[in-house]
Amino acid sequence: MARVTTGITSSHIPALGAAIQTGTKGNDYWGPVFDGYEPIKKWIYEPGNMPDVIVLVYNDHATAFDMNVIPTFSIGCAESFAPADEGWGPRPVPDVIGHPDLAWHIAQSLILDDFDMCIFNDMKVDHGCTVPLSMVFGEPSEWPCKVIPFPVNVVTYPPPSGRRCFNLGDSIKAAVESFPEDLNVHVWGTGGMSHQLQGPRAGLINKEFDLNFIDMLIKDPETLSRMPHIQYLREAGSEGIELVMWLIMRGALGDKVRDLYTFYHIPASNTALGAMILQPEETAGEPLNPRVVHSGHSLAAAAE
Amino acid sequence: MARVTTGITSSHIPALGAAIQTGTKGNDYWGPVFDGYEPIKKWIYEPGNMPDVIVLVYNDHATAFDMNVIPTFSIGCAESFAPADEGWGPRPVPDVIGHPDLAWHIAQSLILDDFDMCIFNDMKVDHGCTVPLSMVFGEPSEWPCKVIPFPVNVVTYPPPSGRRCFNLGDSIKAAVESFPEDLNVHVWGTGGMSHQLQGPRAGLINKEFDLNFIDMLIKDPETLSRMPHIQYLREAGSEGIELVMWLIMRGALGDKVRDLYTFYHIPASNTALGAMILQPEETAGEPLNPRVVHSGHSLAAAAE
Amino acid sequence: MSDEKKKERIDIHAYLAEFDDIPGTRVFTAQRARKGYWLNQFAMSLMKEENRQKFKEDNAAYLENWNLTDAAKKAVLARDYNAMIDEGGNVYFLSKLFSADGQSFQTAAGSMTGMTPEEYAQMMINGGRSPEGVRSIKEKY
Amino acid sequence: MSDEKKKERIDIHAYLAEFDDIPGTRVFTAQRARKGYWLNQFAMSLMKEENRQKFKEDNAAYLENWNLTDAAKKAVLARDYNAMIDEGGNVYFLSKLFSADGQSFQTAAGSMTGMTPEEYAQMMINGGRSPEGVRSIKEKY
Ligand SMILES: [Fe+3]
Ligand SMILES: [Fe+3]
Repeated sequence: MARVTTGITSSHIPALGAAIQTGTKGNDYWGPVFDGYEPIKKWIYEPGNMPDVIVLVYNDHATAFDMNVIPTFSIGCAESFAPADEGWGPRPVPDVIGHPDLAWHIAQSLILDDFDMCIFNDMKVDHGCTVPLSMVFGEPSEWPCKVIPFPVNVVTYPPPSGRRCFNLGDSIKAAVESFPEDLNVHVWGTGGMSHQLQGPRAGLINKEFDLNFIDMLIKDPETLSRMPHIQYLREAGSEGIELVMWLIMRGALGDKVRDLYTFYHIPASNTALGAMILQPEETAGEPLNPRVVHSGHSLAAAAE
Repeated sequence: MARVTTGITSSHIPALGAAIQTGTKGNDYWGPVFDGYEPIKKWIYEPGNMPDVIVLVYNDHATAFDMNVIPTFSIGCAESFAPADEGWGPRPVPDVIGHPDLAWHIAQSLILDDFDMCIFNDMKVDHGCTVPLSMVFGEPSEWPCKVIPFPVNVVTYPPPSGRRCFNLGDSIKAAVESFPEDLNVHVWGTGGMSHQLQGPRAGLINKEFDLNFIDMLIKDPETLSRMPHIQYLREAGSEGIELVMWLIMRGALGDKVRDLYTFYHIPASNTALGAMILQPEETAGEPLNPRVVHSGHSLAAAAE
Repeated sequence: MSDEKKKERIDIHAYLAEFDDIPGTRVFTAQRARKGYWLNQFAMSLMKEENRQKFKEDNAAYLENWNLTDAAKKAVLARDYNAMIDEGGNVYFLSKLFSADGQSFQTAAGSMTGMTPEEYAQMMINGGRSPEGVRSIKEKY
Repeated sequence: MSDEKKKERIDIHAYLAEFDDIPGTRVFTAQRARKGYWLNQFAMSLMKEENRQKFKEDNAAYLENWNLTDAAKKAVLARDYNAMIDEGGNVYFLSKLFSADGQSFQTAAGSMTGMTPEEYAQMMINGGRSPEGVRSIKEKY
């Protein structure tokens, strides 16, 4: 039987990809960000931790989908997915290799569970999908595991509610558990944390909101999932709405989780960045040491 | 305030379009079918009955959507939709003119109501959408009202459950009622009735199933909506699954309805054909006379 | 957790397994959809007049553009719709093929039953195929 | 009817109205999406290298291929992102434009705030814009 062993959250900021590409990831600005991911990278390459398959929840940033097709929940069921050209040429990273057996199984199961999925078989993936892979796996010539891209609309309003996302996660969990093959499955929730990329309010960061979100995600996702969209918009900036996707990951982990690692950094370009490793309590491993890392201005402010 | 005043069901058999196109709709074979629609045509052109907008629920028959995109519930929000070329050139019928204001309103409302819609803005419509229009409106140079195409996946398994469809109808009703403009809105459920287009079992027709379906649709849709897919497949043929779309229409009419007209005919090409006018009881008009028409073999068998 | 989460779930394996119990019927599940991917995409290509022309000029040559199994190619060339469906074809996709051939849904559907077109048409006029005995292989009803 | 049907529904008018209460922010609702349809589709076209080349050769000529309002054209030519967003543009679509220009998300976002790129970058390093006072126009908190 397949199991969801781990949830990972990660921002998917395009500038992180650019930092890798331009060889600036060790500089003063980007160094602390990549340092904060180092424990995740180390952890995932340890024996037993490498997933067979990642269900990678992200939003397409007007890349595979334009104004002509706006699917709420999608799942990529193809053999592979090439990186998209988002205006500066495709990211020079390996193709994402899918897991059609598991992907179709999840798609079918979710539809039986009253989620109105949109299945895609020919789809390019953007930074939302590939930047988290780069941050966690570095720069291998091919990704070390299979990936099922799971795009969620958070661009055109209304996106799905936090509640709907949380329940979807629970159904993903059930779907994975009914897959007969013995697979270590991760669910990754990407995007966030607080940021706004548009208008005179661009640059908004809300550290209190973000840290509370992390806390509630671990301890009380049930309540967190009931937060209305307007609160994300007011508190976490217009693009902070991406955080609803973290609730899909969280829903897939069951009632109680252990937080193995939490990294929080301000700023990465326009954004407050969060990256976590969570595991279902019954099967959780040991927390990393240190268990919580803050850096950038988030650290400075904490030290005040 | 807009209201769902009427539900219409109709088969959408491509051969009906062909009969119109080849001028054979008056012959011995097709005459009774077109005769059976005559009362609907007459009724809809009577004062007060012409809708401003039809939400036309149908399935795309591998036309706008191929194996690369399989959306469970879609809604067309564009200004217009051209007839598709399904292999023999586009049907020579007018473009379908949309109602973007209402369509987007419904799309947004349904997403807030936890339906994971896929919005389309550039979409061709196939016989599933245009044949019912031809059957009810005849051959005008333009369609007499606006149409919001609402494709539902019933081709790749699993389609949505009857229950999910019924609940969707209820949410469409609520969405229409929260639209401020005063509009007469119809919801049409198309497809069916019993038929199978494939394999050694092709040609299956189940009159008892169909007549019971019609009866339950009027009187007890709640129970009917719980019928599992396998029962449609066994009893109504592999393409009889299209009938789940009638439950969307029925869900949009509220608890109690009056059946103004029911037409049932065996066979139209491979298919048992059903066409009905239903209205919410509180605002229902007078039933037509005759209220129920059977023809073709369905009549012969009834007379036995 | 939440009420919604306590919902009873349908067992997908049982759900899918039942489909194999219907005589003379192939339900278009993921498994079939995947098997028939290129066959169905080939059929979709016939929605364009220029492709239909190319296909008509030389069926076999046109099929070389698609990643088809030999069995699928053979089935298309023979217009053997049962065999195409065995190869993962779906009738709505394949309808682009018989439409391009100028054939009706009735002729195509009838061709899968082993009956002549006239016999099939007459069966339909007589009320169609009865569901009696063809609902379930196991239960024979 | 069913339990599911008794669910409390969100009032969509109230839901949408609240979005206008956030200072300096345009939420990408249906209304904006419809207004910006061609502007956003223009931006999407820049995902192809050949289109980027054509666009670079002659911005104004390229824009004639798209059904843009004069205001939208003017905004694109001036790279005025606030004006583009007023015309229904969305930042993820428009990112294809500033990416084609070789500009980063930070430069583009900063350009909408009235700050210089240096000032904006420094604000971010200092912890970003505080939400204090910019959560709600009406409630001023
Ligand atoms: Fe993002
Ligand atoms: Fe149909």
